[in-house]
Formats: sequence, C-alpha cells, structure tokens
Amino acid sequence: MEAATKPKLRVATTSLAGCFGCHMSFLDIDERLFDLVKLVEFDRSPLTDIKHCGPCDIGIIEGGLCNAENVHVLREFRANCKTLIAIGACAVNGGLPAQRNHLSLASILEEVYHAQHGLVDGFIPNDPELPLPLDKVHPIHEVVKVDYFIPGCPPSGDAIWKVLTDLLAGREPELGHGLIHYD
Amino acid sequence: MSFALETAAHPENLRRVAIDPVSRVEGHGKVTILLDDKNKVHQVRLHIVEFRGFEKFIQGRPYWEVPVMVQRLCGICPVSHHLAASKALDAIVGAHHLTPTAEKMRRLMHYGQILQSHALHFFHLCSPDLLFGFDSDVSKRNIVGIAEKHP
Amino acid sequence: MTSESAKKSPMTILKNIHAEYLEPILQHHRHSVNNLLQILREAQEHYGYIHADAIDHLSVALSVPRAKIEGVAGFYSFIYLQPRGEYRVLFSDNITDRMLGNQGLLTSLCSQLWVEPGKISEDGLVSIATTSCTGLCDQGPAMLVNNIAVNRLTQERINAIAELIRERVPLAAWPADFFAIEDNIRRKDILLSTELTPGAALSAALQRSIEATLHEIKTSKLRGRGGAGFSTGMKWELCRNAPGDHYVVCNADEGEPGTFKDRVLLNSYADKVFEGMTVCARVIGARKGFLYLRGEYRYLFDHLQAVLSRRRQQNLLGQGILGCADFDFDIDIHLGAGAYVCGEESALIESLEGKRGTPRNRPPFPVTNGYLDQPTVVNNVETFAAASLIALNGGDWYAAIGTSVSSGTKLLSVSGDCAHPGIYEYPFGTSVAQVLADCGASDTQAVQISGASGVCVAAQEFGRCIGFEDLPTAGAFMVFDHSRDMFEVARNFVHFFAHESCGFCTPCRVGTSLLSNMMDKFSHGHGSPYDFAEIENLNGLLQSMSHCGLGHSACNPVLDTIAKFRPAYDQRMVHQGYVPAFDLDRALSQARQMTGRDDTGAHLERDHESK
Amino acid sequence: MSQNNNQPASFELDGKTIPFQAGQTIIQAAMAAGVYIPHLCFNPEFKPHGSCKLCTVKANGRQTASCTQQAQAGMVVESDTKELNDERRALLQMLFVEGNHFCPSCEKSGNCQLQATAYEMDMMSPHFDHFFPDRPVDASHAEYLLDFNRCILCSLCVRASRDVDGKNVFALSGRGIKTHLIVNARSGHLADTDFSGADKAAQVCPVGVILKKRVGFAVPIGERSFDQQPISATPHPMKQEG
Repeated sequence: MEAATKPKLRVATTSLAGCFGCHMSFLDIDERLFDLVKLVEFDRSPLTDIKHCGPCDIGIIEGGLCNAENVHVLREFRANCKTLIAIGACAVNGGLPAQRNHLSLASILEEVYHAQHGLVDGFIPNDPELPLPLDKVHPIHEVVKVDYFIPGCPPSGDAIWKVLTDLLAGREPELGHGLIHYD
Repeated sequence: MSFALETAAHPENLRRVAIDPVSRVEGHGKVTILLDDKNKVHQVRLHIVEFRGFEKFIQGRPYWEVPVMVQRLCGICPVSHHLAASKALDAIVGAHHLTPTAEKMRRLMHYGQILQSHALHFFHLCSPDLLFGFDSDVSKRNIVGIAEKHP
Repeated sequence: MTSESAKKSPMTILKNIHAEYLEPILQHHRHSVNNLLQILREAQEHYGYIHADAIDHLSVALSVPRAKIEGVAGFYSFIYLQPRGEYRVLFSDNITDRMLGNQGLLTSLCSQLWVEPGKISEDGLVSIATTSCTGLCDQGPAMLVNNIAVNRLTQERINAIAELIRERVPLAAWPADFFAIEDNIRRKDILLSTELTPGAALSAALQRSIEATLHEIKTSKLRGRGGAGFSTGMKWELCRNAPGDHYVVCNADEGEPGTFKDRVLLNSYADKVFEGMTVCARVIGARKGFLYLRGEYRYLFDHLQAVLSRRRQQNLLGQGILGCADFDFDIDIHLGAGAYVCGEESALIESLEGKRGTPRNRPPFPVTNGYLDQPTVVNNVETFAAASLIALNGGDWYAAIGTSVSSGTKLLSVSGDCAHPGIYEYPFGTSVAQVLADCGASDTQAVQISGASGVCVAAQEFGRCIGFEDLPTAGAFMVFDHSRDMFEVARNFVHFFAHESCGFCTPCRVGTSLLSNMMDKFSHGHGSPYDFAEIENLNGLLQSMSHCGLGHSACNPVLDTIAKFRPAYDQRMVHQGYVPAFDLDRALSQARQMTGRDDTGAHLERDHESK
Repeated sequence: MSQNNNQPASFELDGKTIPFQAGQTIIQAAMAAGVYIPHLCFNPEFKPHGSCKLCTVKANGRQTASCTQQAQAGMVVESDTKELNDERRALLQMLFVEGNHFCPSCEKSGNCQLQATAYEMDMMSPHFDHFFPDRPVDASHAEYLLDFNRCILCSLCVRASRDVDGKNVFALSGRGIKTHLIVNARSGHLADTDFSGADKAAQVCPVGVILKKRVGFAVPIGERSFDQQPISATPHPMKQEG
C-alpha cells in the first residue's frame, strides 16, 4: 500500500435488508484493516455512531430493498456518495429475502402475524415508527444507479479487499476464479 | 411475570427523541423515547424494523435446503439458525438420537460462533465505549479510533 | 366404438364424448402426427378448447407422448388448453386498430358482458382479449369471434354483438354484413389487371421445356415478395437440383402488422396463386404442395377449398395435369393458429410438420432440407401469383417493368391516416410520396414500410422509392399523420415482438421482454438517458445474437423512431438521472392496505433522481 | 493456408490452428483441441440445439453459433474477444434475471454450469431488472425433485429423455417469455411419468432443476467441481455432481 499522500477517502457503509454477514466479512480482512484506515476514514456506518451519511467518496451498501426505510437510506447514500458499491447477494440480486417475491405480501403478513400457531389474536403491526414492507424485494440497482458490485453471500474478505484495493488504485475491479462466488 | 408496557397516555404532545439506527451492534433497530417538557421519560420503545418473512417463504422449499436458507437470517449468528433448523430436521427425518460425534460437532460449532461473535462484538463494536467512555467524541468512538489509540 | 365399450364406467363415457368428434378428424388426417396442428385446430372448433381427455385420446391414436401434444398446443395463441368460453372474442390490436379506437370498443363490450379483459365471464359464456394484427387494417377496427373475422367495428355493431352473445345466437345466424370483408382494391397494375384463364399459364409452361420455364422465371428477375427478396429463379433451381421428394409451400401466414395483400389475392385471385404453385411444381418436380394459411383468415378456408376442387375438375390439379401423364400435383391447405414467427420459412415448415413453430438452425436451408427434410420451395402468395403471369407472358415482359434491381410490381396494403385505405399495386421504383398522393393522405408525419420489422420513414424521406435497392417491403404501408405519437407506435410494435417471440433463443426470448419493459418505463414517465443507452445496447445484442429475423428486427421500430422522432422520446425523458422502472409509492399500497396506515411514513416520494 | 492432402483440414481460432474432421462443428473441433468456448445448451453427447447462443463466435466476419456451424478449412474464427465476451455476459445476465437463481441456498451451486460460466465471464451483477417469475417446484417423485425456478430452457433433458432414454418425459410448452418445461403426465407431476433416476435425463441438467433428493450440500464448499477449477479448465464435466 503506497503511503497515504492523498487526503483520506471518506467511506460510508450501511446494511439495508441485509443480515450483516457482509459487514462481518468485511471485518474478516483482519489486520489489513489497519492498512485500509491509513487510506480511508469512515462516515456513517454500523461500525461508527454517525447516523446520517454526509458527502462521501465511496458508499458500500449491503442488503436489498425490503421496506420503505431501506429506500430512504439508499437514496441518501446515492445522493451523498460519488461511488456506490453493492456488496453481497442481497444488494446485487435481491438475495434470500427476494425468495418471497413470488408470494403476495398479504399472505406473508397473514402467515407471520395471524396464522402462526401459538399466536393468540395476533395482528399486523401498524405502529407508524415501523417502515412498511414493499410488495416485492428489489436489488439496489433497480432503484438507484450502482457503480460496482461485489457478489457473494457473503463475499470473502479477500474478495472485498481485492475490489476495494482495485478501486482505490483506480483500476476496474476484477475478481477471477476463486474470488468470484455467488453463494 | 408480565406487566402492561409503559405506554404514554398522550404520545402526541410529547417530545420524541430517536436513536435511528442503533449503531455499533449487529442488526437493525431504532429506539424512540418520548419525554415531556420536564424531560421525564413517558415511553421508550426498541423497534425491530426489519421484516423479511422467512417463516413464509421457506415453505414449499425442499427441507434439506432450509438450514442453508436460514443461515441468512443473521450474519453474526448463522450457525445458531443453521443448527436450529438441523434440529428441526432431526425430528422430520426421525433422527431422534444424535450420534456422539454429531452432538460434539454441533456443540463445537456453537462454541466457535460464540467465540467469534463475542470477540467481534467486544473488540470491534463495544470496546470504544469501554476505552473511551460512553460520552466520548463521536468521531473517534469507533474501531478506527481504537486502532489509532491502541494499535 | 372400441371393444371395451361393454363396461361403460362413467370415465369411459366421458372419454367417448371426445372420441366421437376426434375419430372423424383423425381419419380425415390419416392419423398422421404431421397434421397434429390441424387436428388440434379442428378438435377445438368442435369442443371450444383441447380437453385433457382429448389429449389422452390423441396421444393413443397418434402414438405420440402427451407432452408433445401439450407442447405444440401451448405454443399457438389460438389453441387453448383451458376453457375460453362459448364465444372467444379477440380484438385485433395492431397500431391501426388503436388509431381507429379499438380500446374504447373493447372496454364497452367487456362492460356490457360483465367480463374483465383477458378473463372468462362467470357463466363461461364469453372471453374477451386482444390478438395481433388480423390483416383487416383497411377496414378496422376488427375482431375475431371463434376465429371468424368481423370488420368495421362501431359502437352500434359492438352493442349488437353484445346482444347476440347474450342471446347465444350462433355465429351463422349473425348479420351477414358483419363478416363482409371487402377487397378495397384501389390501384391495379399487371398482377391484378392481367386476365388469366385458369390453366393458361400451365399450358404455356407445358409447351416449353421445364428448363425453359425456369429460364423465364430467372430472366424475369422476380424476387421473393415475402420481404427477404431472395431470387425466385435461383430458389427454384437450387431446389430442383437437390435430390429427394420435392414440395411446394405457399407462405400465406401474412402476420406482419399492416399487411393484407395476400388476403385480397387469396380472396379474388386464388387461381393465379395456385397456378403459380403448380408451375413451380412442374419446374422442381414436386407432387405435393401446401398452402399455409394464417389462422386469422379461417373465413377464406372454404372458398379456397372450392377453388382447389374446381381446379381438380378442370384437370389443373391432381393426376395427369392437362393430360400430362408424368405431372401429378395436389395442394393441401394447412391453417396456422396465431403465431407470427411461422411466417419465417423454416418455422413455417416446423408448423407444417405438426410441431412448435421454432425456426431451424440454418444452414441447411429449406431448398435442400425443408418439409420432412426434403427439398422444399417456400414462396409468398404474391410471388406465386407473379410467377403464373411470367410463365404465361415470359420473363422479359416482367423484367421490363419496375427497376433494374427490382423487376415487376409490388402490392402495397395501405392503411392508417389516409382517405382510401386498401390495395395499391405499383411497379417497383414508385416513391412513397406518390403512394401518399394516390391514397389521399394529408399532413403525413411518417409511414411505416413493411410492418413492425420494416422501416419508419419520415416526411423528408418521402422521395425514397419502394424497391429492394431502397425500401424493401412485404407490402405493409401504414400512414401516420401529425396527430399520432410515434413513440406509442414503436411501443405497440415492441409489445408485438415480445408476444410473438417463439422463445427458442435467449437474446430474443428475454430481450424482447426487456425492451417492452423499457418502453413501458418511458411511457410511465420514468425514462432517463440511462434507459436510452440500455435500449441501444439491447439492440446490438438482439441484432448480432438472435436466431432468426424476428429478433434481428425487434429493435428496428425503436431505433427508427429514436433517430427520426427524437422529441417523442425527449418529452418522456423527464429525468436526467436513473429512476426506477416501477412506482415506489404504489409498491407500498399492499402494506398500507394490510396495516390500514396512511401516515406520511407509509408513503414514498414517487420519483427521486439519482445522479 | 494451403492444405496439403496428408495434413488434416483445419481452421484458425483466435490465432490457434484447430484441426477438424469432416462434419465436425466449430465447438466440437475446438473442444477436441482443448480450446474452451462458453456454452450451456451444448453437450457433446447430444445433437446440437443452438438456443442459448453463449457459444456464438465470429466466423469469417459473420456471427454464428459455433455449436451448429460446420467447421470449414481455412475459416478464420474469433471467440475470445471483448465484444463477444461482453455479449455473452449480457446473455448470462438475461438468464439470471429471467428465472429465480438464488445461489446461496441452491444445492447445485459449485456444480452449476450457469454459475460457473458466469464466473468465467466475470459477471459481477445481473444488470437488468429481475422478472422474479412464479414457478412451481415438483416434489412428487420419490427420489427426484424438479425446481423449475432455475430452468434455462436448454432442452438437454428433453433431448436426453427422447434420444437416449426413449421416454419423452420432458418437453417444452408455451411460447416466448412464457416458454416452460412440462412433463409427460396428465397430472403434470413427475411421479406420474415413467422417469427414473437411472435415466440419462436425470444427469444432464446443467443447472439445479432435476435434483436427486436428500443428497444436496453433501459435497463441502471448496471441493465441488467448479471450486477446484474453472469451467474453462475442465475438458467437459463428464461426471455430474449431485
């Protein structure tokens, strides 16, 4: 890693309808994290306490769009980040949550909140604080323009590292056999 | 022991403070606090905002696929969900008595995950509070701050 | 009745209902699996749809797996595996029908008969849906009722039809003028005006040697009128020289939107067409011919059978034609069942063989490996009609007409915004402006030449000429005046291609649906320059990777209208940056309904640009 | 290149000389010479189909499917070019958005040719908007499961069942984007056909539609056929995993 002559790039990350597996995999880069922090500083992220994404160079989005809140956050990222990276199957193609797309949202809510055995007079939560689910789960490139993708569920720490270092060096990211995985 | 949740009588004229999202934790949550003008707290809620519907869409899938599907419920505790599903499958396929090796294997997997998730949570997410204090400077109160101060 | 009829369990009684109407159909088609499509079509005319029991019966009778029968039945739009009602109404939905207001009439009929578009009424009486161009653009809006064509739809006629259906009046008892399809011939030239007493061309051909007749066809420089323009002489010669049993096939699929010239030729000049086929049979040494007639022209079927039987009596078909011992040739009519792709010659042959109409891998071409893998000439209706005149009057006469590259004349089916829609026959080399003047078009914004897969010509290009060297055409000539939205024209055509794609190859199967979605995205006001680039990339892929012409030309209407009518797109490009194709707020409607919420948190801004 | 009579006829593929016997297609000759051309609906054991178009090459300047194009002496063929690989990647993206391909929970992952070919073509994203179709799962058969969500309409099962097993268990029905696989039974269930696990048709599915029950995920990640080497390296995945 060349010495940090350039000003640090500002990176923000978030997990929309993800499970945080990609963020955990990101932390799997282990000691290389220290090399990375020489080059970047973190804005909003589950790893920091910054609650809203300010102007950034890179936005890393884990998770697809399951509810209205996810859309707000994604739009905030797109508005503030020069480059947007979709990380993980959920962000790239909807991932596991998108397996509900062939079902009607009504049948899902009924099943989870009404029909479940052991639930006495259950009801579908309507607290205004809760974001409403979309009728279908969408990968993020179907709602905003996305610049790069890191497939995988989760992508390995090495794959994430390879793409980030490619980008930081201004190269088109390439994974190649062994690093590119969709599962 | 169950008690009525403290719910504000007239939430509309109370002041709302939200911690949105709850950060340095694995998962999606939001905390809302309703206070009156004398800063007395009337209502606190932790809202679990993420609804995906795994309960429904795993139905109709081959049963040997489910353990692999439910891993994706949580990125830091996939093993627990995987093994819970495996336990359910034991009943389905009639494997009521686990072989000793199988049981040891499952216990080992659980311990492995506990180790990994605790270490991760403790060092990456929680340590800034302990080393810098809960009210320390926000911009430093994260893993990067820790890395700089305590390499 | 079969031997086990002794024990009549309810199941076997049920099965006999189907056996009753299926057995005569199977006899008529000699239990040949090659006639599977004709058997299915006739079975449906009896029963209304193909019942699972009928499939079982056919599977045994033809000794073919029922999956094959289901596979073929599932391919064709007019063959149904589920009940579609006693009256199956299909509104023709070509852009010309829309310009004449078919949408309003469809909604009116649906409300009068309490049925939703695309669905069947509760009592199983009627289903109403749309279908691709039915070839009645000069007298639209049109519809098919149980595959029989009804033209000149007006609110009165729709009201009458609603009444007739409610009263369950059989089609035969409907007013005759509902089915009076006119020719609308506006301008005749050599093909439509030259008299041909049946057999004259044949006897002229028989006086010459076979090679001499072939020579006449070649010197006439006649080229295929189906649109591809392959030299007819060369095609016949290649086929003649190929070993095997030879077949002559007349392509009367005429599925290209805006094309109805074959309808007129078959209605009033059938003798010329069949004579041309018989001349071809003489040249290539064929004993068997087929007329592949599109399912939408079912109403012409009996008339054409009558012409064929008359010609047999006149010894112009059948054994020993005109006393020539070695010249036997006869023609069977096969009806299509609603699949535009079967206009492609190898897909047509697949359909003739009772299969799904997917184009073959080429080479080899039909001239050497066609019907039943034997040498086959597939020519358009107009090509055979012209060939009959050439056999009569010789090639030089024909070559002198038109231009050096495109000899002879071309029938144009003119429709859209013009005073006199109908059939205009011109020598090649005639300008678009000339045609517009003759058909009484005014304030013309554009003309779509050769249908959806053809070329969109704008005002400044009206000087261009019809001909293979400039504007090749299969005959469609749709006129649009300045009140028309050229974006909607292109969108109609793109939906047509997505509906008609055979689904064989990935780029076209998926690409045409992606293209339709992109055009709908523009139409719903979500368009941005990003989508423009997407359409252009998709076109490159379709043109270079598609298996047949349908995929190659699916993007033509979009690219032509982008190039020549950019404002129609720009006005829809309300966004500079990418926006989603779907309406995000509507995506929350189900959740709002389930939770009864309508607070601000329950909504999302419709469109939010992203840089 | 002049052909003297004792040397076998050959054509040029990306600068390499590929010998071929008469009647061979470009892909057959290339495969015999160990040169990989991406393909999905081609399988050397069956008649070429030519529907997926992954194997499209430029032969003497004209793009054509190399599985149906006969090899000709002196032909100049381009395959591994940027333009063709970009188009192949777009075709793969089309296949991924047309069906429901959830690799994380799919037992065929690691042995799936669609996935392995997408890896080979560096497909990092599906790019297009997903169709998310509603497709059935048929678990009626005692030993075999059919998950139509992953069907890419390559017809290998149709050809195997017709030409090798002589059973015609599978066929395609519908048209255009509604084209779908059906089985030879009135009920539409595999259990009511004469399909058996020993059929050739049970082993040829390049993706995860026709699966033996209860053996999924047996081979650990890292040891599956395409974990060890990319699809371009294996001569042809003769032994079918899973």
